[in-house]
Amino acid sequence: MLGNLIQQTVNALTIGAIYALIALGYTMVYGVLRMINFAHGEMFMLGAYVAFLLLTMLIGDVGAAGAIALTAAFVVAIFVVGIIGVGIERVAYKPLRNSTRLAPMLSSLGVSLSLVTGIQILAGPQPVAFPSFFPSVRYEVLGGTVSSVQIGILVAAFALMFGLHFLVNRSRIGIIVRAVSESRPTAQLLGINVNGAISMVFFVGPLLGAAGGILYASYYGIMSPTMGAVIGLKAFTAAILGGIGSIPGAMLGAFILAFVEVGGTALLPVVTHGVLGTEYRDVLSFAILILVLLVRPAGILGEAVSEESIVYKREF
Amino acid sequence: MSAAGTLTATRPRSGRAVSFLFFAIALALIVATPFLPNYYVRVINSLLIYILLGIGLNIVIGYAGLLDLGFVAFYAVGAYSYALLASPQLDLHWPFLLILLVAACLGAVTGILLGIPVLRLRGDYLAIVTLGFGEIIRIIINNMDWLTGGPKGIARLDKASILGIQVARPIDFFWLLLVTVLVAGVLVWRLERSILGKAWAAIREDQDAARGIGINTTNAKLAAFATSATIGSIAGAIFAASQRFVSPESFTLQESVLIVLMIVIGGIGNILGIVAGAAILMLLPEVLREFAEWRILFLGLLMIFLIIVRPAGIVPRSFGPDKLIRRLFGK
Amino acid sequence: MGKFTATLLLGASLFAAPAMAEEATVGLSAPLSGPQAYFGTTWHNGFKLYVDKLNADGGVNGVTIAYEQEDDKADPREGTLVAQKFCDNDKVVLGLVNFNSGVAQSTLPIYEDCSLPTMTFGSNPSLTKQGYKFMVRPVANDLAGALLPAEYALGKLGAKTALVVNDKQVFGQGISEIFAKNFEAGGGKVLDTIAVAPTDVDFTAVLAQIKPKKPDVIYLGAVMPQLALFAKQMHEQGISATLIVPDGGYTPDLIKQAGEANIQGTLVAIQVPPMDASPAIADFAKLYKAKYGEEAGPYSIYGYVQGQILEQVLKTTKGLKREEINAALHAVKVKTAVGELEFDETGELKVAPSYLYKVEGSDFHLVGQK
Amino acid sequence: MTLAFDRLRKQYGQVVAIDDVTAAFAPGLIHGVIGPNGAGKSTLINMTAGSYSVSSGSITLDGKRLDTLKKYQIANSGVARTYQNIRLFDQMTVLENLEVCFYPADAAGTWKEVMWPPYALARRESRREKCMEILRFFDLQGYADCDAGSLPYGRQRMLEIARALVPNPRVLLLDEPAAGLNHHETAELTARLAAQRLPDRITIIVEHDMDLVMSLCDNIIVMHHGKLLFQGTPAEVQASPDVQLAYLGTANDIDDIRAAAQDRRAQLGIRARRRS
Amino acid sequence: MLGPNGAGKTTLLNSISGVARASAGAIAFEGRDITGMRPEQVVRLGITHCPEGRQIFQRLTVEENLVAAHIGRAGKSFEALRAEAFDLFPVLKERRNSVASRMSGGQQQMLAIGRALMAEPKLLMLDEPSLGLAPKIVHQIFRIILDLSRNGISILLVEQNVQLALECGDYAYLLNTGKVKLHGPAQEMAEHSALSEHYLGGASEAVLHV
Repeated sequence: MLGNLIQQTVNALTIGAIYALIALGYTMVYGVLRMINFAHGEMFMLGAYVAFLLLTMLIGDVGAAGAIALTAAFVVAIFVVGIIGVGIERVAYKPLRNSTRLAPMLSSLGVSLSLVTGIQILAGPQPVAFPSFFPSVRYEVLGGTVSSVQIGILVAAFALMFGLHFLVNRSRIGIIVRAVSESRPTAQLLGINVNGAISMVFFVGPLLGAAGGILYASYYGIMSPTMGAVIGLKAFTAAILGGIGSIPGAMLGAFILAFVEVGGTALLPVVTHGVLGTEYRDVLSFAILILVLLVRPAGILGEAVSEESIVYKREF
Repeated sequence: MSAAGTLTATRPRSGRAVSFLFFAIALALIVATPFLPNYYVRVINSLLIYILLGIGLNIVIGYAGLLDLGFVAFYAVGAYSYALLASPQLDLHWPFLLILLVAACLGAVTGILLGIPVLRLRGDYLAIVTLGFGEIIRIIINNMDWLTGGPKGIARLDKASILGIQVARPIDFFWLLLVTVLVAGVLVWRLERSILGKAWAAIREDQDAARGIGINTTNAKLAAFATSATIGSIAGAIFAASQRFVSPESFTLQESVLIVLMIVIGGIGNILGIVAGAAILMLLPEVLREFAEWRILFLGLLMIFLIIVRPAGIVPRSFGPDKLIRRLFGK
Repeated sequence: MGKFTATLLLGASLFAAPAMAEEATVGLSAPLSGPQAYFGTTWHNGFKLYVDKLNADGGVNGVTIAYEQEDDKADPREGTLVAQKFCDNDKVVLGLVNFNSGVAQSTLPIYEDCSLPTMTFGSNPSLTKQGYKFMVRPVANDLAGALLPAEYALGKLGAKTALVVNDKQVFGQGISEIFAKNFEAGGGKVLDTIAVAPTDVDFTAVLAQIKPKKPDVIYLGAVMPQLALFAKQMHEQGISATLIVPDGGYTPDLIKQAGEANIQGTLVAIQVPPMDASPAIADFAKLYKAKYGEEAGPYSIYGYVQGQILEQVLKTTKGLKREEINAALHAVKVKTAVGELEFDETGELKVAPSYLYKVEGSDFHLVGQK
Repeated sequence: MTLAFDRLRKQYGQVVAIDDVTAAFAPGLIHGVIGPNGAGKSTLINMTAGSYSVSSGSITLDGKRLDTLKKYQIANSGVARTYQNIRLFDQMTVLENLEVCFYPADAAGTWKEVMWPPYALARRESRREKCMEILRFFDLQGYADCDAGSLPYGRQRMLEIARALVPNPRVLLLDEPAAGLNHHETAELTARLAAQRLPDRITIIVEHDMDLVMSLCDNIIVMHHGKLLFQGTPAEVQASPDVQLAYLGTANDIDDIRAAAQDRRAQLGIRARRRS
Repeated sequence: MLGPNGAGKTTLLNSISGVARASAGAIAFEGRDITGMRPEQVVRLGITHCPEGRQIFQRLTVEENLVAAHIGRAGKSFEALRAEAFDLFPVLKERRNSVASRMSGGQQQMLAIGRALMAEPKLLMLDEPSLGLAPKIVHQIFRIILDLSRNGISILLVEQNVQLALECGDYAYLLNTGKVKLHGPAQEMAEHSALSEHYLGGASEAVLHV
């Protein structure tokens, strides 16, 4: 029983860490531009593919890649995807910055569709095996099984999240980004380079997403062109649950969602005496999301903006 | 906002030419369809179903300004109404028109039931919650095997017949769909011009000010959800009758997103825009069928291009059916 | 761009070359884009391989075979459009259609309405029970596909308990239900049936549920890449039950994606004989690699076999009308690369071969057949 | 039979925006609310119209509690308002901006309108006629088919007031109606508002333009730091030393600053002189 | 610069700082045409706009607010400027690590001015610094404004508190409905009867000479 509990906790933490890395990208872009970037799931996918491509160029036989080559590919790939993210913003979203709110969102849908299909054409539609960072070693902890890969993912994800926390809360870049996200006009008035700050966000968000993608591909051992769609939706749900626009919210939302999913799988059949099986897990996740939003319409850590204090004109 | 404003000023002369072109193409299609091979009729039928869905969803998105990403749920409600009431699944074989009525009512009820909890939410939060509802409905359908057949779906649906006339061939469905689309289009257009339509517009423009002039925004929004769901449900019932097989695969999130895209690319809040959007998103992939995956890439890039060039859609909101008629026959 | 030019040239050639002798057109429909494209294309390639060979030899009794290949995206709506396209085209006299049972469900009524005979690939048993007169299924259905592994588990492995996992899709759920029935009929006990979402990639939570139940075998009714993911995570979570998977797992990707160490001993049931089972099959494998530059896909051999069936049909048919082809198709009795095939009155194979493989090292080894 | 505030209070966290305001507004009169920025004038309007919740105290109209009602119910009890920042329905035409105010009355007939064109036509005609009348009163008839958002600023102000008048409200709340208007427009506005003075209408104007307030209002309330500082006729208000202080500061403060300012001038060697 | 709400004062400041674009006419600063420059260029030239309603970054700490305004500037180091600001506003030093939204209105106004000083302005434009503040605090703010001026910073002050503004200012403009109605040396303006009419609608001249 205890073993099972530990097992499930570690499982949930691992999934939550990956969700969090992606949710952060959604929430940062939203914080600064009030825009849902539907192409963000594809940054996750691109991370894995770029890393794979680098490995192929680096050592030829990807299957035999060692930890050092992988780490090198990891670092380069996330930066490459970050730059791709900045480029996409310039081409597909910047022209729409003063347009309706729906326009950049749908433009991002177009970007997402193009990227998935582009990769399908270039790399083939079928899933591809992805090498693991370290040999999978299993540890028995009080009856639960924890694999070295899970530990690795947790360490890497938390390191990145800590890095982001440092960047946002301690660095000058972070101050600028937060200033721009709070009020673009005021930031402009103070002579802050608003475009630079937005580019920064579109660099860091995809970078984290790509990191999530590589960790994910390495954890599960495969990647596919459509891998961003499902996990992107989950991460987006997590970001909304935590309160979109809030960085701690995204992380909290991601872990809550992961625990709900794991808990749903483990407990749904037991609690409902088999009436609702594990197949209703996603229903549970969405139901909890809806309940949370009914109580807190702006998510758990989101700032509830009263309608009277801000003039809401048409959204699209 | 200002971008949308400038688009309202369409130059009358080119507008007239465009009107005639639009009208001529539509008329030519309607006249020619009975003589086309069945494959083309099926493509046009599928186009008409999407136009019908677009008309329904547009009420919520275009008129009332609420981003609904779970519209496909209502489509599913309608489709499964037909599948359950006219198939060996429950061994019920109700007449088509009766089922259509039941589907419409069920759609309205689900619309209101889903609407009540979500209407406090705004914008993106509303979007994700409606998306969640859409997914919940799909998952439930996929898992209630005893009723819906689960992933296997329901096969061998009855052939539909209206007052003794069998509706089974693609061309029969073409006429059925054409009439439905026209009736729904006219009614919805009249609804938009009614006092309720004005109230929706007010809510879309400024919800707080709308309350300030005495509009019960909750009721008005529920009315939007209910009408939109009714149309979606009717479209679902006709879809099921023409496909004679339903399965949860037809009601995924992508389907909802596709309809939203159709509306936005075509011209949000405008029935003519929906026709244009549906034509682009449905016909283009069919025309480019040869190119397999390249066609989807092309579609994605075209989407980005169209939205950047015309963020308010191909047909501006102001160029509605009334203007079309005035341009065609008027002074 | 190259494809575009190719299409233009193809169009031009159609106009340029008037049909000299008689020609029979076959409509091919399967997922050619999206995640299942690999199965669709390699299956069709097997068919094209045989037909091209026939045409090169001057056709069958002077009749050459043309084919029109369309993408159904594994989507029922696309499938019906393609079906209608074939129906409308009078030249099409036979359909080689629909990899997915779900798509076949919605296209079969259309083919039936226009009397176009089809060789359907969807393996759901219910397809042949709906009274369609114009279809045959030249491949074992899931009833057969899930019988052999159940017998093997009970008999050879001595398994007493099984746990069934399915992906709540038509194929996965259907075949795992049949396995469970066969397993219980043979005296085994099914401990539990667990459903996962078709989009799931993480099974750790499910596996943690399974672990304390300690089943002897786990039957996983799903498709790739879930099969590989499940196998990998199952091993990592320290579950030692024997994993049995259906035909989707019969691909080198299973071993590559799961990792060789994680997949050892896994059983794969499929209707396909091993590539070295007979000289005819070995021959086919060589030809395929020579023509397409890659190993044959899991269903390529069936495409090839369908070509052989078609050859026999053209030999015995009275004419090239759809009805005549249909009659010949239902009456066909032909020796193919996978053995002698003939259909019963519902269009089902009278004797459907099925095979069971075990993963050993980086290869599949035949451990049973029926 | 009046609009009455009873010990009204509004608090945001620690900040008290309105502090124990009790006042009554009689029908047939135009009431002005003045005071320095941040004194809580707009908050009063927003609470009356239901845009802000009331922290404690009550608002009653003809003895009926308003503060417990929802915003649209308050509007339907006869309270109409304009906003400090104009809030029109920008992408609806001028006429539609007014027409939509008939929704509370006509909503029940929507389906009849959709199904029976002659009825729809008749309803629309009758609505349009009433709206055009109001538009003509504000000299806006020429803009009837323009998008409201495209109107010049001054016309938008007028349109917002016109919209508030459509349901013939019992209480009319105007939040800085003259802000941003030029002299001519302000005069026009003053005249129009004077003409809308009805025996049973309570008009409340929050305004900085003293010309308008002093010439139009029958009764003036002066707010200062969330409290009611003074209430009286325009003449009384102008004569009140308290009011002058609130607007212009106390003698001591000024003396202090004056000293500092002179000190600075002395240091920088500036004399009060005309610059070239 | 004086005038009622909506007179166009804020618009004027916005055109100077480059946030809004002038439809016609030109703006010159130190003999240089700055019409149509982007805000960051204007700031670099030494014009800082301290907007109405303070507009400090509520979610940032005091220190971060100051940093945000200094990033990308040449000239004095942040530490030096911060020290100057802390000298001027000791309360900011006390609360340097608290989140700005927790501070009182007066403290926020001080932060807003302190933040504007991070750009080492030659011209500081203050839009209604007394808005919503208690008289005592207003008083304090104005003394600081005088101090700034003494340190050689030109000040363009938009204010509703006429009396204070005229006492402190050297030269005044009265704006209404987008036009300059009156202008002149502050002390002359204070005696002008038209001014009092604008504020109290025909009040006696005596009001201004309390």
